Amino acid sequence: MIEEIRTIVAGLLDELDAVVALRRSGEGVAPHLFQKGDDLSELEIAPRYPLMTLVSRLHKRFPAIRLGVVARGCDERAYIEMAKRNQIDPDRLSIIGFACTAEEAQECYCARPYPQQLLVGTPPPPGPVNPIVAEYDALPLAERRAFWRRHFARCIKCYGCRNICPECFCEACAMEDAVWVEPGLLAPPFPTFHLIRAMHMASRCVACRECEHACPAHIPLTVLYDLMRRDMEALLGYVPGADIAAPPPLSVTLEETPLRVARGH
Amino acid sequence: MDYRNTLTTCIYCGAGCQMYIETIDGQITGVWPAKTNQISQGRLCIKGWNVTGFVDSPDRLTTPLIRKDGELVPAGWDQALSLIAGKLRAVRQESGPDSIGILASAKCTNEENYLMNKFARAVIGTNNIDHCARLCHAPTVVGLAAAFGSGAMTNSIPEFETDTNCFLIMGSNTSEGHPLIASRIMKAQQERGARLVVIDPRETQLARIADLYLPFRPGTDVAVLNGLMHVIISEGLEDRLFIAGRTEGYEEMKAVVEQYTPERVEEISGVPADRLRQAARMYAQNRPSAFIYSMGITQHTTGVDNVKSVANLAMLTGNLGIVGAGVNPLRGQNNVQGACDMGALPNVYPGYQAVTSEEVQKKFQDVWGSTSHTGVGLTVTEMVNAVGEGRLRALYVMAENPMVSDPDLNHARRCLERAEFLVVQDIFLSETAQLAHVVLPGAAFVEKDGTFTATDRRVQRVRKAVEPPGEARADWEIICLLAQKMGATGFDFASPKEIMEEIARLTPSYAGISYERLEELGFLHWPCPAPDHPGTPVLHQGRFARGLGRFHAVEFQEPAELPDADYPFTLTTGRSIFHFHTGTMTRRTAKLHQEVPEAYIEMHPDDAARIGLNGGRRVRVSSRRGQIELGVRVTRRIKPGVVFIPFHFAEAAANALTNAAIDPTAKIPEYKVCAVRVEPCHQDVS
Amino acid sequence: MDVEFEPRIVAFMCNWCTYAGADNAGVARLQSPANVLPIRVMCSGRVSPEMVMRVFRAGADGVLVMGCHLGDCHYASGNHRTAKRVPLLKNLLSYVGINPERLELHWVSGSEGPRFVEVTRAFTEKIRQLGPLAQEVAE
Amino acid sequence: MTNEEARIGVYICECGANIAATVNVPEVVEFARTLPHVAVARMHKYTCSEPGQNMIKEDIKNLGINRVVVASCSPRMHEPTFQTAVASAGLNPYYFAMANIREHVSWVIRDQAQATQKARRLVAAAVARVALQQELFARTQKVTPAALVVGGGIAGIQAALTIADAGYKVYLVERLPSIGGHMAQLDKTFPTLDCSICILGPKMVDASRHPNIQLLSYSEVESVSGYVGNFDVRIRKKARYVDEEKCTGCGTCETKCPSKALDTVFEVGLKQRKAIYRLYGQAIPNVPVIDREACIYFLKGKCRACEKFCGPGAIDFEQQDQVLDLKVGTIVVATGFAMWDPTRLSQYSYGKSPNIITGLQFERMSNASGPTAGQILTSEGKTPERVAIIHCVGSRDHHAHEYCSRICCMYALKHAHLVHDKTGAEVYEFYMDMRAFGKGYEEFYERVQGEGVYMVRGKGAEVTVLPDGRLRVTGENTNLGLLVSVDVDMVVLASAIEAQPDAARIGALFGLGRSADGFFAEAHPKLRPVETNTDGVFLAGCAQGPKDVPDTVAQAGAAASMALALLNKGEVTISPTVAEVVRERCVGCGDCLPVCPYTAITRVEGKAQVNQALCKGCGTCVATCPSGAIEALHFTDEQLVAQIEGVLAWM
Repeated sequence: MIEEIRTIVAGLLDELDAVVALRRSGEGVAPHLFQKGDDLSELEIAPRYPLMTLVSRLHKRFPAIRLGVVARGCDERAYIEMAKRNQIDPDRLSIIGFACTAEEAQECYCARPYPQQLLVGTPPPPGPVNPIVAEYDALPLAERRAFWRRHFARCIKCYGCRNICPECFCEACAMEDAVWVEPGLLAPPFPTFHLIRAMHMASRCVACRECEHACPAHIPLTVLYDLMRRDMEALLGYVPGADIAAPPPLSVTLEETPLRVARGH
Repeated sequence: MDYRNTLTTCIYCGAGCQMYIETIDGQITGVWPAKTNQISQGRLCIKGWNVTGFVDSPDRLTTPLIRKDGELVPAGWDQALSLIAGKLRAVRQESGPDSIGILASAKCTNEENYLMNKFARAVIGTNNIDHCARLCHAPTVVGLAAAFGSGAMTNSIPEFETDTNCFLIMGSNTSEGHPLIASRIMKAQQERGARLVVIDPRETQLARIADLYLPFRPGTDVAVLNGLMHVIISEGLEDRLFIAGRTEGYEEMKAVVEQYTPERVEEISGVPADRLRQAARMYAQNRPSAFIYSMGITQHTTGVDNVKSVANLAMLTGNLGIVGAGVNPLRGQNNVQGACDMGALPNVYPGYQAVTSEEVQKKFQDVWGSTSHTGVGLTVTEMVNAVGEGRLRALYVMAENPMVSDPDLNHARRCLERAEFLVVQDIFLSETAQLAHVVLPGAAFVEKDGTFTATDRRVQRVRKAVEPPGEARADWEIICLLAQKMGATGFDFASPKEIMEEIARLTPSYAGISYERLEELGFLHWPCPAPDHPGTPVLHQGRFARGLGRFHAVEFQEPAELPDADYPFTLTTGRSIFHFHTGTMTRRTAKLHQEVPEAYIEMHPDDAARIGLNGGRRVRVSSRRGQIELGVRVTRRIKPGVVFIPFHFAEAAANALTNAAIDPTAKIPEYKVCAVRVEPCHQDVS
Repeated sequence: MDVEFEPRIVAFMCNWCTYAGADNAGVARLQSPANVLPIRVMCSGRVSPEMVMRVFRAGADGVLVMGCHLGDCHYASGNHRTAKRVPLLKNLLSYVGINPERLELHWVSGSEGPRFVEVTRAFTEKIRQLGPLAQEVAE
Repeated sequence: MTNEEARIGVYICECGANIAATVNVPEVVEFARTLPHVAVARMHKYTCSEPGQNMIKEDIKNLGINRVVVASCSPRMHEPTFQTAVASAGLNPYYFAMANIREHVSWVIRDQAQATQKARRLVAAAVARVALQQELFARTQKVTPAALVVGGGIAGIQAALTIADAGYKVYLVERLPSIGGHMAQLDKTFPTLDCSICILGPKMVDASRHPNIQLLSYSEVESVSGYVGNFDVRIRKKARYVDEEKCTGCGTCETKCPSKALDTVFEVGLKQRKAIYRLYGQAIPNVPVIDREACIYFLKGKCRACEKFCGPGAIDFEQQDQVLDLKVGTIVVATGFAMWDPTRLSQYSYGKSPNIITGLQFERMSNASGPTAGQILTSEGKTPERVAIIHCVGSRDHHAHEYCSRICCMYALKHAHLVHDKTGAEVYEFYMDMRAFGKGYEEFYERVQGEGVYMVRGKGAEVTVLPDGRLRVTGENTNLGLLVSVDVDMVVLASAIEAQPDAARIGALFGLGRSADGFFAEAHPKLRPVETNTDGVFLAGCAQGPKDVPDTVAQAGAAASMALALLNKGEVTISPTVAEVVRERCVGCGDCLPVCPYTAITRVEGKAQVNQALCKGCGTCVATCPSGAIEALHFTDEQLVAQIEGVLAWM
C-alpha cells in the first residue's frame, strides 16, 4: 500500500509543485511538504495528522502553488468542509486518497473509512457506532450530567481539541472570547467552553477523532460531536464532509434546507 | 519553498513534552504536537501549544548593551566581551576568585550549564555557582541524598499511567504545574481505577477529581506525614520485610511518629483525623503507590525535614525500587534537573561529585587544565546578600531573573543595586537585566541545539529551528567566546554535540549518553554509565544508591512566620497553568496573556466578607516586607485564613511579600508560608 | 434558594413581533409573571447559541427565544435560522444533562398579546416545577 | 466603550399613576443610585413631557452626564423622543437606553413588591448596557427622483398621476396587456350607479399621456435591490409580438385572426377572444398582444394572417422579452386582489350550473360591452324570473376567509337593483348583516329595499341544481327563525376578494410582511396605514386589504404623498445600527453570506464586508459567525451580555 502511494507521489511531483504527506525523520514522524528530489522512502501514512490544515496554510501563503495531499477519508471530508468555506482552493489540490485499515475504522468508529477519490487500497467495512453514542438516548439526564461533569472537570484548557481540528480554521475563536468564556479558569466554565465548540462542530465535525487524541484530559469529546452530527443529519439532512455543494445548513433558509421533525430528547 | 518540522523539547516545566516547530522559509509558522514522543504522545498543554509565542517579540534583545552614564546603550560583541573579560580579570586579581559569582540557568541546556560550571571553576576558579534549583528543589537534593543517596525523582512518568495503583499528591498542583504528568494520572484514574489522594491547602483541580482530598494548614507537612505513618504503623500496614532488609533508623523514626496521633495532627494541621486514616490506608494498601510532590513540600524553612518525611513514608510502605511507585519530586523547569546534574551548584561538580573531594578536583583539573580549590561556594540567596554587602564584587547571571524570583524582593533589589559589576545574559531585558552593567543577548530554545534533562532524569534533544534575531547568539557560544577572551583554553567547541562528549567523559551518570544514541532512541534516563547501557527509569532497585535507605526521625516545627493580629492571613504562592515563573516569556505570548493578564489573589468568601470586600475587585496585600495591589478572585477552593497569589507578575510580585527565612541546610526560602494583611482598595468602588 | 423558588427567566424578544406583542399585552393589562425578564433584539435571528449558553452560565433558570411567525419575519427569513438553531441547542443541552425544557422557542406576533401571556405563564410554571438550574450545572 | 469614564443619569418615570401606582418609584430611584457609574437618579411624573425632557437636558449640561437611562414606557413608543432630546443637549443619541417598566411591569404585575423588583432588574440592565454603548452616527444618502408604481389598477393609476403631477418621473408597471384593473371590468359603481369605465377611462388616458409617466404594460418586476431612496429594479417587458410604436390599434388583426380562445381574464370565462387580442375595447395602450398558447403560427409554424393584413406592419413574431433596469427612490405597491373561487366550497354548487355565477361575472354580463351586451340572461338565453343573490361567499366564514370582504354587500345590492331594473325579476338577497357604512350607502340600501327586493336575513346555506336545471337556494331566515327555500333561475354569488395568489412572491420581492388575512401588512394598523416595514415602499388599494373604489383612491393618494414626501426631501438618513465586520477576526469562511436577506454581505479580499446602506441590522449574520467577527452595532454581544447579567443579578 505505502509503496503504491510513494510511486503515485513520485509521479505527481512532475506535474505538481509539492505533495503534503507524513515523513519519518530520526526519532519521529511529522507532516511534510515533499518536493521533487526528496527521499520518498521517508513518506509515511501513520500516525495521523490533520494534513488539510497544512494544505490550507500553504494555499494561503502561496497563492499559485499546486499541491497534492496523501489523504484518508477523514482528511478528504475535512477538505470538503474547508473548500466549501474558502480555506482550500479545490482547483489547486489533487487528492491521493487511500483506504484506512479495518482496525483503524474500528477504533475511529468511522462510518466511511475511505475517501471519495480512492486511489490506493480497498474500502474496509465501516466501523461501529461508538457504543456510548448508540446507547445515549436511553441515558437519564442525571447520568448524562454526572458523565460530563466528571470528564469536563479534568479539562486543562489547552485548546488542543481546537488547535488540532482541521475545521477550526477561524482567526478568532469564540472559546477565547471573554464575553462568552471567563478567561483564566481551570477547569473552564460550564457550559459555555465545551458547548460552544460542540455547537460549532455540529455542521463541521468530520469525525477524524484528532481532538480526542490531542486531549490531555482524555475527554470523550466526539461522543458529544457524534450526537450533534447525528442530529444535524436528522434535523437538517446535513452530513459534514459528504458534499462540497451542500451549503452550511445553519446559514440558509428553511426553504433551502428544511427542518425535519425534531427528535425527542 | 523550504518547509521543515523540527523536533524539540518544551521549555515550560520539567515534564519533557516534545513538539515539532514548523517553519516555512525560515519563519515559524506553527507547532505540531509530537505523537511519537513517549511523554506527550501528541498532546500538549496551552503553554506547549504556544511555546513559540514570545520568540518573535519586538522586545527581544538583538545586540549587547553596555551601561554608559546610567543608560544601557547598544554595543558590539567584541567591545562587550572585552569589557567583561577585563573587569572579571581585574576583580579576580584584586579580590580573589571568590569575589565573583555566577548564576547558571535551569532554562538553558545541559551543555550550556556544563560550560558555565567549567567557566566558573576552570576560568574564574570559584565554586560560587548556583541557579534557581536552590529556590525549588534544593531540599529534595539534600533530603533524598540523605535518605537514598540520590536526590532525583526515583521513577519515570509513563509508569504512572501503566502501573501506579495509588497516587499521593502533596504540595503539587500537578494539572497546572505539570499538566502532561497530570494527564497520565487522570488516565490511570479513569481507565485503571487507580486511587488519587490529594493533600493541599488549596482545592486544586486534581483535588476536585480526587478520591480523597485533605486540605491542611500550610507549613504543617511534617505533622501530616508523621500522622499518616502513625496510622500505617498502628494499623500494621507497614512493609516489615522492606524495612528490615533495605533500611536503617526505623526505630528512632517510629518513636517520633508514635507521638503523632491523628487527633493531634488534626489539631496542628486541620486535617480531619478520620480522613487522615483513610488516606494512610489508601496509600499503604494499593501498592505500587507513587508519592508525588513539588514546591509545596520543599519551599519551607523545614523543606529538608519535609522531604525526609516523604522518604520515610515511602520506605515504610516499601514503595521504592519498584515500577509505578517511588518518591517523585516534580521539577519545575525544563532543565532544572540537568542544571543540577551539570554541576551548576556550589558544592558539586557534574554528576554530583563533591567539590571538596581532592580526587574529584584532580580529575577535573586534569581534563580542564585548572579548577577551583576554594571549597563549597555560595548559594543564590547568599550571593545576592554578598553582593549587597560588597563581598561579591561581580555577578554573572545567565537567563535568570532573581529580581522577580527571589524572596523579599525589596531586599534583593537593594542588594543588586549595589552590585559593582553585574552581567546579565538573557533574551529579554528582564527586571534583573535592567540593573546590569553589561547585557548579552542570548538565544531562545528554538534558536539553538542541545539537550534538556526532564524531571524523570530523561535526557532529550533540543534542536535549532530558526536563527536568533539580530546579533543574538546561543548561550554556549557566548560562554565560549568570553572564556577565550579571558585567555582560557578548552572552550573551542564547534557544536553542543562536542560538549556532550566532554560531559560524558567527566560525568559517570551521563557516560553512556551521546547525540547519536539520542537521535536513535529519542531519550535516555540517567544513570546511563556506558554506551551500551539502556538507561535507568527506576532508581534504587535492589539497593539504594547509599546502600541502605535511611529513616530520619523528624519532629514538626512551625513555619518561620505565623499569622497574627497585624497580619492575619497565611499567604501561599504558586503557579497558574497559563504562565511560567517570572512571566518574561508567557506574558509576551498573546494566547497566554489573554487568559491571565494580571496578578490576582485567591481568598475564601468568608474572608472576603471579613475584610469587607463587598463586591470590590481589587485589594492591597501587605506583609512585614512589602505591599502589592492586585485583583481578587473569591473562591471556595481555598481554606479560610489562607490566601494564594501566583508568582508570575513583576508589577504585583508575590515575592515582594514572601519571607527570606531559609532552610538551614538546603538554604531554600520559605515561599509557601508567610503572614499577610489584605485590605480592599477603595478607589475602584463606583 | 432559601424561601420559595422564584425562577429567573430571560426572554429574548424580537423588536417587531414579540416585543410588540408584549407591549400589546401590557396595553390590554393582561397579567404576566414577573419572572420573565425581557431582552429586546431586532430579530430572533440575532440570538446566537453562544448567547443562550451565556444566559444559562449567568444563572438564568430558563430561556425563552421569541420572534415573528415564520413568513412574517420583519427581515424575511432571520427567524429561519432561529428555527434551526434552537432544536439543535436543546438537544445539546440535554446531552450534558441540562433539561432541554429550560429552553423554548415561540413565535408571537405583535397582535398576539394574549398568546404572549399564555406562553410566558406556562413556561414560568414549568420552570418552577423543574427547580433552579444551579442544581444542574454546579461544577 | 469610549475611554472617558461613564457618568450615567437615570430617570424613572411615574407616568402619572400608570407606573407609580404599582412600582415603588422612589425605591427604584434609591436603588439606581447604588449602581456603578450612576451619577444621578431622579423621578418625574411625566418624563416624556417638556419639563421631563428638560430635566434630562439640564443634567447633561450641568452634571456632565454622558449616558442616559430612562425607565418608563415601551421603547417602541418613546425611544425616538428621548434620543432626540438627548441629542438636542449635545449627547450622541446612542448613549441612551430605555427600560420598559410600564408595558412590561406596572401594567402587567399587580403585586407591588414583585413589580418593584422587576423594575429594579430592568433598570440595572439598562444601566449596565448603556455603560457599554458606543456613539454612532447616522449617514445620509441622495434620493433618486423617480418612483415605481406596481399595478395599473385604479390605485396604481391614481398614485402614478399624483406623483407625476408633482413633477417626478414615474414608472407604472402592469402585468396585463392593459392598465385599468378590476375597475375596468365593472358595469356601474355603487352607490351612484355611474358607469365605471366612463369615470376610469379618462384617468387611464391621462396616465398614458402624462409626460412624467412611463407606462410599462404587459410587464413584471423581476427583482428589487437597494434601499430606500436608491432602489434598483429589474423589469421584464414581455414580448407582445406587436410593435407598440407602429401599431395604430385599428383592430384589423383581431378580425382576421382565425384562432379563438376563451377569455378567462377580463371576461371571466364568459366570452371568446382571438389569439391576437386587446384586453378590452378601451384598453390602454391600445395595442394587441399575441397569445402564444392560441396562435396557430406559434403552435403549427404557419398562418401569419395578422401579419399579412397589418397595414403598418406592426406584427413582429421575432420580438423578444425586454429587460429594463430602473433606478427609483420609492415604490408604491398597488398589486390589487383576486376573486375568491366559489368552487372551494361545494355547497354553492358553483360550476355545476352555468346559471350560478360570481359577482364579477355578473358585472361583465350587465356591462354593455360584455358577453351579453348588458342583458341579464340565463344560459338558455331566457330572461330570469327569479334571481337569488348570496352574500358573504368566501368571507366571514371559518371554512374560507374570516374577514369581511367589505365591498360585497354594496355590490350585491347594486346587482339586485340592476336585475330588478333590467329584468323585473324577483330578487332574493340572502345576507347575514347588511354592511352599508359609506357615504350614501345606507340610502342606497333603503332605495333597493324600496324596489321590492326580498331581503332574507340569513346566509344562503346551500344551492342545489334541480333536475329541471332550476336552482334551489335554501337557508335560514334568522329573523323569522324558519328554514326558507327558494327556487330560482339564476344565482349570483357575492364572492369575497382575497390576496393575489402570488402575494408571497411579490411580498418577498419588496420585503413586505403579510397580515394573517394574506394581504400585505402596513407598518402600523392605525398610525402608519400606507407605510410598510421596508422603508420607501408604500401600499395602495386592495393589495393591503379589501376596500371599495373611494377608499382605494384615497389610500392611493396617501401612498403617493408619502412617496412624494420622500422624493421632495431629496435625501434619506441610514440608521447606523447595522452590522460591522471586524476584519482581523474574519477568516472569510462565508457562512454569513447566505444569511443576509438583503445580500448586504460580500467577500472582499477574502473577508466578509457589510454594505451598511443595505444592512437593516437584524443581526442574524452576527449570530451565525463562529468567530464573532461581525458586530451588531448598538446590539453587540458585550452590550447584550451586560444587559443579561443586569436583569439576572439578585436584588
